[in-house]
Amino acid sequence: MATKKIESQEKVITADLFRTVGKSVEEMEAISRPSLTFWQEAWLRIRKDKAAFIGLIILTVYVILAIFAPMVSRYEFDQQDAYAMKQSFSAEHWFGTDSLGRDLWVRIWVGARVSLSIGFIAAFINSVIGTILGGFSGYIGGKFDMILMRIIDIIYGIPALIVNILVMVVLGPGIKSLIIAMVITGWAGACRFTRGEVYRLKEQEFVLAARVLGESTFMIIVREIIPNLMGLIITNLAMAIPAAIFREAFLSYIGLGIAPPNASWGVLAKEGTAMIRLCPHMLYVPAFFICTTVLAFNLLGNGLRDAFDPRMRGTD
Amino acid sequence: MSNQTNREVLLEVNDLSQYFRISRDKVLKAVDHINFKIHRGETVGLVGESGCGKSTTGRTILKLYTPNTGNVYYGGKDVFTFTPEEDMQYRKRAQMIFQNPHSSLNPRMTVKDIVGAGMRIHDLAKSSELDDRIEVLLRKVGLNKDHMSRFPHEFSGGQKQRIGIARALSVDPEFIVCDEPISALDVSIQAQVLNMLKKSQQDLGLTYLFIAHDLSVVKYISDRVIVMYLGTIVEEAVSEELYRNPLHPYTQVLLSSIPIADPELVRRKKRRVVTGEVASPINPPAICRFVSRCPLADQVCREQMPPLREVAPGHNVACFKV
Amino acid sequence: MGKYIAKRIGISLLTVLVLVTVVFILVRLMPGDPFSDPKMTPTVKENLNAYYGLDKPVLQQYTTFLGNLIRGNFGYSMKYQNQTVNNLLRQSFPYSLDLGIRALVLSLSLGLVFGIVSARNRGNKIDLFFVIVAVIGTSVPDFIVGAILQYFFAVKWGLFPIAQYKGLAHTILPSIGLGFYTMASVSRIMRASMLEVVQQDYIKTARSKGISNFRITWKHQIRNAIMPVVTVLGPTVASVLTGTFVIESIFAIPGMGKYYVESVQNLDYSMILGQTVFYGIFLVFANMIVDIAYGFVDPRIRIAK
Amino acid sequence: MRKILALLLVVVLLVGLVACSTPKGSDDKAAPDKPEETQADTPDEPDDTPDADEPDADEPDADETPEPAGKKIYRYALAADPESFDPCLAHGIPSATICYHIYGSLYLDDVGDIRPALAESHELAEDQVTYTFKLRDGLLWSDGQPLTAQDFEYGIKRFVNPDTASPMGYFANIIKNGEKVNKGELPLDDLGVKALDEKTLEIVLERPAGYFLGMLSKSFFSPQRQDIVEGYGKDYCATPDKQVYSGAFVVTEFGEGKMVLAKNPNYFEADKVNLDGVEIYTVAEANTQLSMFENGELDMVVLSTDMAPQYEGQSQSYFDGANDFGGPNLRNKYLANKDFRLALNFAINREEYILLGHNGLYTPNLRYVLPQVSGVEKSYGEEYPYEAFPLQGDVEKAKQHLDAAMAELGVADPSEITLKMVTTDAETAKKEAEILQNQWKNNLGINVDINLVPYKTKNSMLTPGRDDFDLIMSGWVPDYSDPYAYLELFESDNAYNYINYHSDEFDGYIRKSKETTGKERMDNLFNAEKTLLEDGAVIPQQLREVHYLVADGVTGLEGYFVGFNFSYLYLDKNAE
Amino acid sequence: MPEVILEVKNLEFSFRTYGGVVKAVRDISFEVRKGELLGIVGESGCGKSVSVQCILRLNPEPPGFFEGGEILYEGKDIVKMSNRELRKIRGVEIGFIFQDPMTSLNPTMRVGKQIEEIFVGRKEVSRAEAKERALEILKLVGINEPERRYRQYPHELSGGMKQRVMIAIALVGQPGIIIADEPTTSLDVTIEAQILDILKELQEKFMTSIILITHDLGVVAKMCDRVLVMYGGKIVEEGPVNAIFYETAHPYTSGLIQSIATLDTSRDEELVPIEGTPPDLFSPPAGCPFAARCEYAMEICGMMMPDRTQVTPEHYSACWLLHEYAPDVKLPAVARTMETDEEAPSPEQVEMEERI
Repeated sequence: MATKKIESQEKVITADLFRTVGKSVEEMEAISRPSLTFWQEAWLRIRKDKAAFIGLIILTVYVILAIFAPMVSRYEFDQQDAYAMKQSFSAEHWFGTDSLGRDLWVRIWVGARVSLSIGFIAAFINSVIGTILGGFSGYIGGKFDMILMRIIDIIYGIPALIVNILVMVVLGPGIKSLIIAMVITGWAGACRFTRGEVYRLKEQEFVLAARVLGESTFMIIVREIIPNLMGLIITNLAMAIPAAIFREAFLSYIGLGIAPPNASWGVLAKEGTAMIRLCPHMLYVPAFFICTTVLAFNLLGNGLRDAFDPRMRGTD
Repeated sequence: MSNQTNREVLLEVNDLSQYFRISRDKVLKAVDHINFKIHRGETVGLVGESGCGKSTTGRTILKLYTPNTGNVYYGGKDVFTFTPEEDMQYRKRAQMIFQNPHSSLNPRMTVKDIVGAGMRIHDLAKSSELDDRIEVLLRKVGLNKDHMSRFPHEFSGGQKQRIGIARALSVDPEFIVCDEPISALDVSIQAQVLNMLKKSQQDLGLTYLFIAHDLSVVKYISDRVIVMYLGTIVEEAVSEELYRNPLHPYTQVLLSSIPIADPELVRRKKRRVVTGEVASPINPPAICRFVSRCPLADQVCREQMPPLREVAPGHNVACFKV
Repeated sequence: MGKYIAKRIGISLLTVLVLVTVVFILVRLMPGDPFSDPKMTPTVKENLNAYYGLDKPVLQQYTTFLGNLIRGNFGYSMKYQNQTVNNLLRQSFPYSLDLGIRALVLSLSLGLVFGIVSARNRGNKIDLFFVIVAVIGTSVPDFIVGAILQYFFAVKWGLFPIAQYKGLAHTILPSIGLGFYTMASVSRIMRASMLEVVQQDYIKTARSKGISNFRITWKHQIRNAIMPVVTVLGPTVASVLTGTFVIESIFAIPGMGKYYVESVQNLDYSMILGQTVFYGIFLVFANMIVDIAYGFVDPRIRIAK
Repeated sequence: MRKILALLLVVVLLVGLVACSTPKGSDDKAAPDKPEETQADTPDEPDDTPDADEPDADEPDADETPEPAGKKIYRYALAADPESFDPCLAHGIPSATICYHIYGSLYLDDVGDIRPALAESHELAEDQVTYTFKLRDGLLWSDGQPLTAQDFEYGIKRFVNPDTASPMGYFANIIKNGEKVNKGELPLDDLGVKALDEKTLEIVLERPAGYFLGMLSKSFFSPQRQDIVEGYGKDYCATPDKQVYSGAFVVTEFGEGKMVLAKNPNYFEADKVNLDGVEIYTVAEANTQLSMFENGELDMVVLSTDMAPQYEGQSQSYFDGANDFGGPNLRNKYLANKDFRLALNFAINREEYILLGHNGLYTPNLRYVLPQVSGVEKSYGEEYPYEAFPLQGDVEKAKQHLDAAMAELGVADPSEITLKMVTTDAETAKKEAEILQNQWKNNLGINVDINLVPYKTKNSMLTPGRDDFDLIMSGWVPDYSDPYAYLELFESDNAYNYINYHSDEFDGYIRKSKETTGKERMDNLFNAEKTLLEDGAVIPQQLREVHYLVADGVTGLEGYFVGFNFSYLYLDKNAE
Repeated sequence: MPEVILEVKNLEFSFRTYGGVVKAVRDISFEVRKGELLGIVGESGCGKSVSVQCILRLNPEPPGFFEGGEILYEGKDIVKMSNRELRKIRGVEIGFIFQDPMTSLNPTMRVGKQIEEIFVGRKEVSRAEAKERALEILKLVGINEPERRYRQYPHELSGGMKQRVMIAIALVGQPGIIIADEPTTSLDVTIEAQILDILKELQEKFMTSIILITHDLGVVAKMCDRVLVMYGGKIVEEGPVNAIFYETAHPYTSGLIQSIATLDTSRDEELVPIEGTPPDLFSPPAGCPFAARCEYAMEICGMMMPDRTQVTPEHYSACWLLHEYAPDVKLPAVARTMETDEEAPSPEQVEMEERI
C-alpha cells in the first residue's frame, strides 16, 4: 500500500532531487486569480445564472422595443380605424387591433413606456428616499431614528391600497399621480430595510476602523456604507419594480390609471378583460407582457440577490 | 520595574463605565468603573473571557462609544472634551487593529483605498506620493505593490490582518489598541502577526493596549497585564509577576485552565477547575462579580464589591480574600 | 409581555389615528361633493350637509368623527342613505372573511407544501416545476387570474359555477383567484427559507442523531424555515381577509371589496372613512397576531419580549 | 399550553371555514348552518326542495334552488346595489325601477300607457291645475292596513319636505308651492296636496302640465304610512321589514348581493300580476352577467354594445331615453364662440363614432331631444323631424367655422387650442371620449385632454359657473315623456344649466311654451331645441338603444325610456 | 494491539463549487481503536472536519462527493451505506459533537426533546425511558437542575451549557465512538477546561473511543492518546501523543510547535512563524502540500507526495526528509521538561485536579 502511489509519476527518485531549496514564500503571497471588482464579479455571476440572464435579455428587448417600436411603426398608437376593429393577429396588425381599431403592437410598446417607466421611477424614488432616510436614520440613530421608525410603523399599519386610490382621485389620472400615489406609502419598506442593513453594517469593524481614522460621518456613509448596500439596493429595486407595475395595473383596472388616449399595460389589460369573450387576444397580449416583465424582473432579482450575496463570494 | 512610575503616562482611564441599555429595565454593565494607566512605549495586556468588557474598554478609549461615567485622559487631556482639531489629532495618534480580518476591511474597497484612507483623511501624503507610501507600508507587512489594486476577499485571513495593521500604521500613530488581533487566525499564522506587531513596536516606539483572551499570547507580548472579569478589573500586575504569583482566584483558575502544548507537563499539572457558570452582566449586583464561581467566597464577598488595592508594588487585586 | 402588548396597542392606536386623519384630509381634497345631484334644491343640500355635519368647520367635523369613531359608529352611508356604514360592513365582511379564510388556507397550505417539496427536491425537475409555478404565480395580476379562471373553468368548460357565493362549488374559483399570488409568494419564501435552514448547523446535528429525513424536515427544518413566511403574513392576512375588489367583482361576491372603489367613486365620505378604519384596525390587529404567532414559532422572540 | 393554543387556533380556523360558508346577516331567519356539502349541488337542480310551498320562512333561503318548483321567479342582475328603497330617496334608475314595482301610484305609466292605478279616476278642474283623485275601494297595504288618501298626502308632503332631503325634490316643482316648500320658504301645509277624505285626494299644480299624470307613477308620489315612517325614523326602509308596500311586489330580502321581491297579494290588481317573485342580483361585471344568463341563472341580461352583435337576431332593444351629449362650458374663451362650437359639432362623424364606440348599435343623435317622446298626437320626432348636423359630419363646414372662430379669437394654429374634457371613468365613457378626441384632432387639429373622474365627481361639476371643465360628457334621461323634460335644463336660470348657456331666444321659446298648450306649445319647444342646436350649445352624440336578451319562456318584458328601465309588472314566465 | 473499531482507507472527498472542484480530503487512511482518544490536529481548511464528517456522511452530498476510499465500521463500508443503514449507526454507534454549540442546537426545540430525539424510531426505547435517559445524561455532563434545563430552549442556556447539551446528545445513545469536532473552540478557557474534563471522564468511564478534532496543540497534548496531523487535505504525521510532541517527524508539526507562544516562551524570544498560507485546494500541489512553506523543502518535495513512512513503531510521517537520500535534519520539537518514566502516568495515579 505504501508503494503503489508513484505510478503517475514515473520519475526515478534520485539523490539530486533531495537538494534543499527552502521555502518559497513570495510565491505564496502572490494571488493567481485575476483581479475582479465587485461589479465585474457580480456581472459574471449574472451571466452564469441562466434564469437571471434570460430575465435581463427579456427586459432589454422590451426596453429597446418600447423606445423604438412606436417610432418605426406605420400606425400611430391612437390612430382609430372603424373598419379594422377587434381584429386578431394578422400581417397588418401583428398583435391585432383593439375595439377602436387601434394597432395593438404600437399600443403595447407605448404602454410599455408608461408601465416600465412608472415601475422604474416609482421603485427608484422609493429606494432613493428610503436609502437616504434609512441610511442616516440607521447610522445616526437617536431621536431622528426613533421618530422615523414610528412613522414607518404607522405607514406599515396603513392600508396602502386605499391611500393609493384616494391620492389618485385627488390628483387625477396621470403618470405623475400614479408615481406620487405609490411613493407616498412605498418608501417605508425601502427605508426600513436600508436602516436594518445600516444597523448591521455600522457595527462592522471596517466602519469602526474608518471612525478611528477620523473619517467624517458623511464620508463614512458615502464611502463605507452605501457601497456595501448597493447590491442589496439594486436587488430590492429589481424586486420593487414588479410590485409597482402590479399596482399601476390595478389602479388602471379600477379606472384610476393614466389619461387616454395614452395607455399602460394595465389599461390595455383592463380593456382586454372586458373583451375576454369576444377577442381574448386583447387580454392575452397585455397580460403576456405584464407577466413576462414581472417574471423577468423576478428572475433578475433572484439572480442579483445570489450574485450580490456575500456568502456566495470568493474566498469566504 | 521601579522605573515604571517614572515613565510618562500616555493614557489614563479613570472610573470608566460603559452600560448598554437592553430594555427598559435591563442594563448590561459591560464596563463598570475601571481605572488603569498606560505608559508610553509599554504593552498592556487586557485579558478576560468573552463578554468581560475588554473590547468595550478598548473601543471606548478610542471614542467609539461614549462612556456613562469616567474619563479617558490622553496626554493629560480628557479625550471626550477634545475640540474637533484635537480630536483629529487623537485620531491620528491612536489607532486600532481589529479582531476579525474578514469584516474589518471594507469589501468594496481596494487595498490601496483601505490603506490610503488614513493618509487621505489626515492629509499625510500628496496624491503623487500616496502610492509610494502605501507600497512602503505594504512591504512592511509583507505584501507588495501587486496587491494594491486587489479587493479584500482575494486575501487569506493572515494577509487581511496584515492589511489591517498597515492601515493602523498608515497615520504614524503612537498608540494602538489591538483588539484580539490574532484570535481569528490560524495557529501557524498567529506568530507572523505577533512578530509583526512586536517588530513595529520596536521600530516605531509604539504603545499597545493588547486585548486578548489567550493568556499565553498576552504573557508573551505584554509588559503589564490587566485581568478583567464581567466589567471589572480583578487583577493588575507586571506580567512576570502575574503569571508567577496570581492572587485573584479567577486569575488562578484562568492560568491553570490553559492547555499547555506539552503532553507530560499538562497531565501532571495541578489544576484548579471552577464549576458554575459565568454570571450575567445584566443588572449585576454591587458585589464581587466572581462570587458565583469562587471557592473562597464568603459573606463579605456577597455584600460588597471588593476594591482594587495594591498588595505588592505594581500588583493590584480586587479580592477580599487576598 | 404585557408591557409589550400595551406598547403595541399604543402604536396601533396612533397608527389608526394617523390613518384616519390622512384619509379624512384626502377625502376632503377629493374633487366634488357627496350630494351633487344637480337639481337638488339648495335647501335640500343644506339639510343633507347639516345631517351629515358637512356644514360644520372641518376641524369640528374631524373631532365629531373621532368622537363617533371611539363609539364605533361610522354613521350613515352617503350613498345608501338609510344604511349605516356599520351595517353595510357587517353584511359584507362575512363574505370577504369567508372567502379570505378559504384563500388563505388554500394558499398557505399549498404554498408551504410546494415550497417544502420544492426545496427538498432542490435542483431536479419537481423543484423546477414548483419554482416555475411560483414565479408565474407572482407574475400575474389578480384581475387577469380571475378573468381567465372564470372564463375557462366556468364559462367555457362549465366545471364550476360562474359567479355568486352560494355553496362550496362557488367558493373554489374565487378562492384560487384570490389565493394564487399568496400561494406563489409563500412557496417562494418557504423554498428559499428551507434551503437556508438546511445549511444550518443544527440540521447537521439532527442528521448526526440518526433520525429520519422526514423527521428532520418536519421537526427541525420547517419550524425554523417558516419564520420568514410568518413575517410577511400580517399585511397579507389583512388584505386577503378584508376583501379584494377585483376578485369580488369578477365573481359577484357581495363582500367588502366593492366598497374600496365604489365608496370613492360615490364620494361616500362616511363609507370611505369607515372601511379605512375597519381595514386599518384589521391590519394592525393582523400584524399584532402575526407578531405573537412569531413568538409562538420562535421561542427566542418570546423571551426577548 | 402552547399545544392547547395551537389546537385552539386550528379549531377556530375550521369553525371559521364552516361557519362562514354561507355568510349571512346575524338576523337571518333561515337556518344558515346547513353543511356545505348539500350546497355543492349545481344550482339548477330543481327537485330537492320538498318544502317549497312553505311561505316566507323558506323563501330567502332559496340558495339551493333559486327557483322553487312551480314558482315564477324572474331573475336579473344589476351592476351595483340600489341605493335605497325609501321612495323619497331612491334616485338611481335601478332603485327607481324597483320602487316602481313595490309602491303603488295613483296613475300608472305602463310603458307609455297612462292609466288609473290606485286611483279609480280623476277630475281636472277648469283651471287646468286642480286634480281631484278618487281612490279605489278596499285598497290595502302589504301589512293589511287600509290605504287612504291621507297616506298619499303624507307621502307626497314627506317627499317635498326639505327635511327629508330627497335628491329628487325638484319633481315637486310642478305642484303648487312645491319649489318654495322644498326650498323651505313656505311651510309644508302650503303644498298643493290635500286629502279631502279617505278616498279623495286633491293636487293643485303650479301651472298646467299635460304630462303630470305620467309623472305620478314615480315613487315620490306614492303613499307612505306615517306610523311606519316615524316609527322607524332614519332606519325607515333600511331593511325589508322596516317598511310597508303598496305596489305589486314586496321586498323580502335585501342586501348581501341579492334582493328578493315577492308578489304582494294585497295589490289591487294582484290577479294580473303573473310573477310570484323577482330576484335581483348584484353582479358588477357585464361578462359575468352574460355568462350567468347563458348558464340559465338569469332571465334577462343587458348586452354591452361590444357583445350585442354576437346575439344578432336573438336580442331585443329599446331606447332607454338617454341622449348622450357633450356640454361645452360657455365660460371657456374658445367655447364661448359660437363658430367654434359649431366647428366641434360639424367635425364629428357621428356614423363612425357609433360604429367605433358601439358597433353601430346606438343611434347617432343629430338633434337634442329624444324623438320618441310624446308630441301632440304622435311622437315628437315624427311631428318635428330635424337633423341639426349631417350624419357623417361636414369637415369642410367645420373648418370654415373653425377658421371664423380662430380669426375672431386671434388664434393662428388650431393646435394651440387645448380643451379639457371631463367624463366618467367607465370604460364606455372613456372610449367615446377617445373617439371624439381623435376626430377633433384629425378633423380640426385641436387638442383634447381627457380627464376621467368618478361619476359622482363629474356630477358635482354639473352646476353652473364652474371652471373645472371645458367640455363635459353627459346625458339626460327624461322623467316624463315630453320634450320639455330635456329642454328645461338649459333655461338661463336653471340650476342645472352647467354649460352656462344664456340665450334670450331660447328662454323666450321656453317661456312661451309654458304659457301655451297643444300644438303651439310643441312648436315653441321645437323652436327652442332648434335654437339650442343652431347655437351649437350642445354636442349631441347618440341615443342609447339598449340591447338585451330574454330567456325563453319569459314574455311581456318591456323596456321604457321614462324613469325606469324595465317593467316586469305584468311579465309572465313559464313556471318551471 | 488494541481492537480497531473503525478503519478509514484511502478516503478522498471533494466538493463541487462555483469555482471548480475543491479536493478537501485527499487520500487519507487511519484507524480508530477501542477506547482511545484520537486527536486530529490541523489548521482551518486542512480537511480535518470534512474527513470526520465523512464517517457519518454528514457532509452535504451534493455538492460533496466521494472520489474514492472506504470507511469500514464493523466490517461494513459506510461510504456505500444506504440512508437507512446510516441511521442505524448515527447517534447510537457513532456520536458527533459539533464545533459551535450556539448554532448547532435547534433554536425552536426544547433541550430535552433534542436529546431524547435520538431514540425516535428506535423501538427498544420507550418514551418514558428516553426521557429518563435524557435527564440522566444531562446530570452526567454536569448540568444542575436537569429537570429545568430539560424544558428550556437553547437560547436560555449559556455557551458552556449548550456545549454540554451537545455532548449529551452525542452520548445519550451510548455510542462506541464519539467524534468531537473542535468542541471547545468557541468557548472560553475556563469553560473549555470543564468540557474537556467531562469528555475525558466519560471516555474513561464508558471506554468510548473519541476522535477529537482541534487546532489547539494544548488540547491535543492534554487529551489525546494518539494524534493525526493534517495539512492540505492529507495526513502528514501520525503517532502517539508523546512521539508527536517530543520526537516530531514532520516539518509542519514542528513548525506548529514552534510558532505558538506558551507560558514559557520568553518575551525576548522571537516566535518562529510558518510563513505563507496553506495551499489552495482548488488545484492542490502535486507534491507535498507543505513544500512551499517548508524551510527544509527539497526539489522532490514539490514534485511528489512522500509516502507514509514509519519512524518508530506506531509513529509515521509523510515527509521526504525520512528518505534515505535526504539530508539529516533534526526537527525542533518540545523539549521534555521533566524526567518521566517510560510510561505515561495513568489518570488514577495522578491527582488530576483539585475540584472546588
